[in-house]
Amino acid sequence: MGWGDLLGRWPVWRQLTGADRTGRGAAARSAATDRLRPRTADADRVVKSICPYCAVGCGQNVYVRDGKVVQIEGDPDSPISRGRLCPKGSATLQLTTGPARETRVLYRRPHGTEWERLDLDTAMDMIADRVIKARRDGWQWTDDEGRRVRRTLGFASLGGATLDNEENYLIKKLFTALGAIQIENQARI
Amino acid sequence: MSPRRRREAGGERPTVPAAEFASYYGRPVLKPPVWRSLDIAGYFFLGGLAGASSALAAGASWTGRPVLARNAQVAAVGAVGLSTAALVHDLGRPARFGNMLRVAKPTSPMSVGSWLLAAYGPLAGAAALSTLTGRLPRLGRAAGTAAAVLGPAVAAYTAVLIADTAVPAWHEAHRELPFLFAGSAAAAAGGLGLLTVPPAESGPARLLSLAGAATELTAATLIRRRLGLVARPYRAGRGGRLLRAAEGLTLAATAAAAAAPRRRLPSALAGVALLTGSALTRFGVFHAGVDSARDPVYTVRPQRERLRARRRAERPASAPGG
Amino acid sequence: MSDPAADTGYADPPPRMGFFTDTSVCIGCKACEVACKEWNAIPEDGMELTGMSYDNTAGLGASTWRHVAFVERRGPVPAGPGGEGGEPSPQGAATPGREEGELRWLMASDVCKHCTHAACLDVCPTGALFRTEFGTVVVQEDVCNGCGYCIPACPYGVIDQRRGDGRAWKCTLCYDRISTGLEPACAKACPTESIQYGPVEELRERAASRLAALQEAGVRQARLYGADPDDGVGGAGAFFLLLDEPEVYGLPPDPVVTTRDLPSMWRHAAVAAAGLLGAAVLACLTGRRR
Amino acid sequence: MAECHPVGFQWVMEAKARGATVIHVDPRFTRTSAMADLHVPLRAGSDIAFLGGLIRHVLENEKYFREYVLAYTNAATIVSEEFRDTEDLDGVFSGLDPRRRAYDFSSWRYEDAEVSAPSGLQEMRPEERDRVRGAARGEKHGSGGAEVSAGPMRIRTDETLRHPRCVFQILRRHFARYTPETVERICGIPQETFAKVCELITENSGRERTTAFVYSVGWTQHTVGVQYIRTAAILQTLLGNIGRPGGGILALRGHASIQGSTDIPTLFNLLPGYLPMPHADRGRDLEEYLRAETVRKGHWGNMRSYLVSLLKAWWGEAANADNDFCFDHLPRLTGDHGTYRTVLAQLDGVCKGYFLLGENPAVGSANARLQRLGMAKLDWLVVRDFSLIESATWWKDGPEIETGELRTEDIGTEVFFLPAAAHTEKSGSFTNTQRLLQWHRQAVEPAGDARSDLWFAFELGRRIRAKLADPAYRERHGLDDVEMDRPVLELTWDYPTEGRHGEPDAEAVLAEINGRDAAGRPLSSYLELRPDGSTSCGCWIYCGVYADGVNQADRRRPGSEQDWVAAEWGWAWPMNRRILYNRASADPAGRPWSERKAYLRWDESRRRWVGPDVPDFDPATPPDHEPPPDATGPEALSGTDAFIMQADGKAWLYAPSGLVDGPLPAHYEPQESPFANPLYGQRRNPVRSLPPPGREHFQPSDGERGAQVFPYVATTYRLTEHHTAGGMSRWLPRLSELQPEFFCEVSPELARERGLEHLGWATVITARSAIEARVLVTERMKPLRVQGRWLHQIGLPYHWGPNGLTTGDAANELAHIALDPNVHIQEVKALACDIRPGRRPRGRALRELVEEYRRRAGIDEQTGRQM
Repeated sequence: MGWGDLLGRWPVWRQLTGADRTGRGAAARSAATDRLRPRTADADRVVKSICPYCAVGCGQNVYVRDGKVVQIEGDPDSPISRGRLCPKGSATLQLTTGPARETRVLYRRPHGTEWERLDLDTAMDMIADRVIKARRDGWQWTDDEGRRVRRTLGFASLGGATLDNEENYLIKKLFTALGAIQIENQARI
Repeated sequence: MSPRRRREAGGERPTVPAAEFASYYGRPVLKPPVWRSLDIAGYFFLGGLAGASSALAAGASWTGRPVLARNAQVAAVGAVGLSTAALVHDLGRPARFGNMLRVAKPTSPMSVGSWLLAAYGPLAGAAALSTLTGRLPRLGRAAGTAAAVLGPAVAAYTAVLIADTAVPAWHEAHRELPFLFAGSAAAAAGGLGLLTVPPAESGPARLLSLAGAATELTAATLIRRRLGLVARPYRAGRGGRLLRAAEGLTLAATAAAAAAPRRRLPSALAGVALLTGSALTRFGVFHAGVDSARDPVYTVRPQRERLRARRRAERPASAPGG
Repeated sequence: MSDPAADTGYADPPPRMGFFTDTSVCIGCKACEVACKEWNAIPEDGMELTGMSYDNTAGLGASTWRHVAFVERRGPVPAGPGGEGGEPSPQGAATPGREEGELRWLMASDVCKHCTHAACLDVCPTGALFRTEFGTVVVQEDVCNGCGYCIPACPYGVIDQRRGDGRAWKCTLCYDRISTGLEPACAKACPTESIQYGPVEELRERAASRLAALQEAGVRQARLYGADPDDGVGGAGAFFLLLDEPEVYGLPPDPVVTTRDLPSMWRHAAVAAAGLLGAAVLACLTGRRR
Repeated sequence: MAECHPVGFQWVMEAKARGATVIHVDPRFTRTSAMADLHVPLRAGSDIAFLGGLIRHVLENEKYFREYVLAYTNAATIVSEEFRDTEDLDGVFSGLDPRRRAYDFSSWRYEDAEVSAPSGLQEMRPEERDRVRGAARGEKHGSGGAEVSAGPMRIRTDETLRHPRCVFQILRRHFARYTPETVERICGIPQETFAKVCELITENSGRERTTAFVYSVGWTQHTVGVQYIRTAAILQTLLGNIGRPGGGILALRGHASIQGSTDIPTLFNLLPGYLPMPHADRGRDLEEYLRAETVRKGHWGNMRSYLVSLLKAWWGEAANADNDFCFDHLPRLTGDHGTYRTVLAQLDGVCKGYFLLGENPAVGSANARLQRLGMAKLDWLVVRDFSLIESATWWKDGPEIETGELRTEDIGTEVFFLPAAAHTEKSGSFTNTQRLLQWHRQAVEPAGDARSDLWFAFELGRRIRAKLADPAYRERHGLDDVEMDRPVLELTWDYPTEGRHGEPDAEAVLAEINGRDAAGRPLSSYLELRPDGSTSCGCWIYCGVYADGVNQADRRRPGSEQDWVAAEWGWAWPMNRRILYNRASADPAGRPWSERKAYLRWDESRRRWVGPDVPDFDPATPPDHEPPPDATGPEALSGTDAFIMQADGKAWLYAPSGLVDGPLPAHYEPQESPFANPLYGQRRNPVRSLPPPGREHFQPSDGERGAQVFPYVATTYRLTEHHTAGGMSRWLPRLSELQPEFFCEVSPELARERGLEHLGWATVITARSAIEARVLVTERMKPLRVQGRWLHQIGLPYHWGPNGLTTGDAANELAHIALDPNVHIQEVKALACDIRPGRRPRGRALRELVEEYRRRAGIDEQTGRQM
């Protein structure tokens, strides 16, 4: 790079030689400013999504770059939301990518005072064992009046109003097949 | 009415009944300056001292007062050096000090000041260096002359720098502040002369300080008279207290300097008082400005009155035809 | 009035872009605040319960570029159903000991005004603040050295220094987004179109007709703020429809760009400086004579 | 609505800009009130009186839409002679058994409806009925009405509406006492304000105009919640505002897929598509179940097809006609097994394991302390969430640890915290509040151990099945009852997986939900479902969402390229209908009631119903169609039976069955109220659901000793800036900084009365607990004049708990678990309480304070339990 180039990048020089004499506009621009682009413009993909908060069901566009979500904003195509989002919807990027997300399994043993680490596979296996046992311990073929009930009261589940239909379907299907009936969600609350 | 409504900002209450004054939970409309007072008011003082000293030095040099000239030159270069350091210290990103010369903006007193300092500092330095080393005397003299021409600008531009803000107490005083600052600078430079130069050569310093003090006191009086509500921070609060102290010192110093022109100790004491008074003036002005920015009444009420006056003036004009 | 972009060295600039914030339809949801922060990756700005109604943001600043004000205030009835205004609401009267008039909960999303004559930009010594081709006013974060001058210069108290960072920050009107034709994050999120983005000329027309419609409906308190090109800042690029006096929302009633008086300041300073020089010279000359 | 559904509120603002009038009825002055033309503050818990007053106004002033009412409602239907109204019985209906605290509702039936029919509730012994009732039967009507008659329909009507026992006249008599004076006394709404509401609503209803009602949990969370909505339904039906554009009663639900989680219910009493879970008393086999649950007319008549298709979806090849399609694989109910009962079962040591899947009951459920005490008795607890919510950490730092009621070392509960995947990390569908299924696509893989709940359920099932199928495992664990495990082992549980973590393919699950024909092809509508096992379908109302093998929920034709109904965005159940019962948008002859409100019309030339929406009616059935007398199911519907899910094809002004607490709504005071019921001697809902004594304390109400100890009414709610129990908001700086602390809202008058200071602290106390909150004194809270006294109400946003970036006490600590008897939802919208300045005591002193209040109010095990 020659001195001429360097000089040409000096805003004072541009002031003297260009139209922006007072140095308040074009002459004052930095190289970084000239390079400025919205991060959405460099996204590899725009994934169509739906806001996870309330039940209005606003459309969201999820911008992904290098395997990371870099921006989430309203989907203008949605006839429900027309691209708009409320403060919660607007905070979805932080919800999904913020530091508050836990990404590791934690385990508290009975009477334990602190969390411990556990790998996911072990945790799933332990949970499966516990479900089998609790189910069996709480099993009823008949109730106290002798009516056939074929069920277990040994375990219960609460949750699902923020989950997908497919997830609720599998939860209901599995737990019902296990004979559990205390399957509930936020809709009751 | 809930307790928080109409709660006004802390500090002094305006004299006008509060009922007609609305604000947003008493919060300031403006953002008060984030400048640190020691850095920036200090910079104003030192810049003024330097600039006026350069002028005095040149005059002394031309009129054959080598000690005064030398001391003033040294004071100028020391003050400008310190003031530049204060300025850099106050930056949020000191490493980017160089960006001050990225553009040259007549609309920005700070840009103008930066270029001024960039020119003045080396000149003042060259002048002092030449005097101290005795080398390149002609160049030194030319530099000193140039510094003398730029010096007063360095002393006065800082008034524009603060007046060119939305801070009510500063902006509304934009006519007087340059005189206040120039006068204060003169008083300080004179004071330094009185302090450091034997009576034999300190005559110009005394005269300059007297002229400066008179200008400063006049400008301050004018500000308080003319600014109405917005003058209040110059009277009350921290700014007011500092300014009162400054004026007291300046008056005392003037009296001392005038009464005993040939005696070293009173002169020196007068010099100290003048320097201190000058510094306190800048700190006072600084704080008066900050206080006026913090209380929304100084922003809202004058604007509201201006609007009312304009409406009154407009109404008859637009009346014909309904 | 002249085009600020053309005045600052842009040949053939696009239309000047800005915001029209219609506070009469603001529901105070603060989506603008969050969307702005998400897009611009602005840090958290304090977790204090202010007691200022539902406003815990308190004001614009270095880390808050949109701020929703909440004002609980008694006033005349806005539009009555069917358009008749001013009629006292049946619910207003019943509580003894309270002031007359219907309780209004005013909400307004404040933002940088992107003034035609922008003091922050005028006084910036580094050129960090500059005028874009869209006529907006933006800080270049790679240039700003945190001198802080822009902060007291702003007549609206918008721009501020971010602690720990040292630089000055404010709304960029999403310069990166609008450069590629996107709308600013806040305007895009706003559920009720209280924040409208577009060419300033068009927005001014829209604002005028909205004002007319509201006044027709009896909302006598409605007024535009910052839409007049002849005001003290030459008109704002981001202007508002308010339902009360500007100061009620924390806005200055008659802001003036400080640099309007700069020539006069320079004149006074020149006289003062000349006087100082003259005084110094004169003092020396006088002293000699003695 | 502006407060909790801001983006939905854009349409209200748009309507307002076009001249609509917005009325906001709420104890509080919210962001919605700020935008409304008229804000009507009322006493929390008094809405039935308010709506009842409107109904009376409509009836007395002949403001109802007569043609609509005659054509589409049961106004003309004659009710049984045995029926006695609250008018006659001082606040209760006929059939109340005070001992069992339950209604026998046989007397509520239509005249001549066959009571001796071979099935249904009518035939049961009273004890059986109670149990079935307890099982939240009413909720099965999430997509349609209940049975009125088991035999062929012979409904007596009087088209002149003059018969003293016709529904219309019963209605008139029933609501006669809901005068404006009464409304004022009960609700605290001045008569002139009420008159304004009456005028606005009636002026904006009829042929040319419609009025819409929008509600949320402010209506449901009461001991008479279902009847709140019933009252609105009566009003809207009288005004002709159902099935028409701009009309309706719109539930604004608060979670992305809370509608979906009711449709495909993780609810104890339902199977997918609002099919009731079998009950031990009426579900011994498939035939008995169908006899008990099927109605003769309307689309519920095809229940066998729906259920058999579901059983085929779940048990595939194993399900066939010979084994009742594995009907016996389904567990049976014997009563209420809702979430609050589950907590009691945990306390009783019956329920030993608990899954919390994106739910935070330690903050979000009523009587949060009880929730935590229940969890402390578990063997194990699995929490799946984004962050360490209170329900995951109560054993360590919960409020009971602080009060000393629990000691960490003593708690035996094993806790698994499993990080959940976010919506951006998985594909799937949400069903929004207007029954619209919308697909969200996976953007990235979840990080670390985070997984979708789809993965979790699939993986858990896979592991359990593998273990149960492993003889060594069975041997080791003594699992000798093979029959017990057959339903799990025979379950169809084979989904393709994809991605780094082997996530099940959600679209494959959606395809199963949609259903397939015998050849495995996707079905396109529930009309194709067959009772013979040749079709499978995981949720009959969702049948068609995967029509033609295309994910219809993922349709994204931009709204700007469609008409205002936007039928090609997502997919609404049933059959992509956007407005339910839209046949009612046209007059009996098939012409729109007005051009202004045109929606569907009968096109004689094409012999079809046409309009921008899918007709909620057989598209080829002409308006003049009369069904053959022996027809059943959908074939029994006439050309004017617009309410096709109803057993008589009519909208019900009077509900002869389906509700356990009365065929008509009546104003009852909340469980705990500082006021008496001025309307009836019966104070509270006589059949409200109460927990058994010993687990919870209730407060005395007005007229009872000690009632004055709790003189104020608290109501809980949400803020725009937070989400429910805070799991998705209190951990985010963006949202937390906007509402950084728990506060209570009080009026300046209450602040004066109790010495509360703005931004100071206050302690709010009930018989359950005491919580502290910062005080916001605001004129938005308005004292109301109720029964001659000033009532102060206290607003409590319920988002907070001890964890997260912004913390505070949970408002739900204060709430009790007296429930609505139909749906078992708690009453957190109207709680009597006390408030005093200052912070609450810490440690043991907190419980002592509550004890002191109980003593002062004379509270014992029986307080508040009177019928």
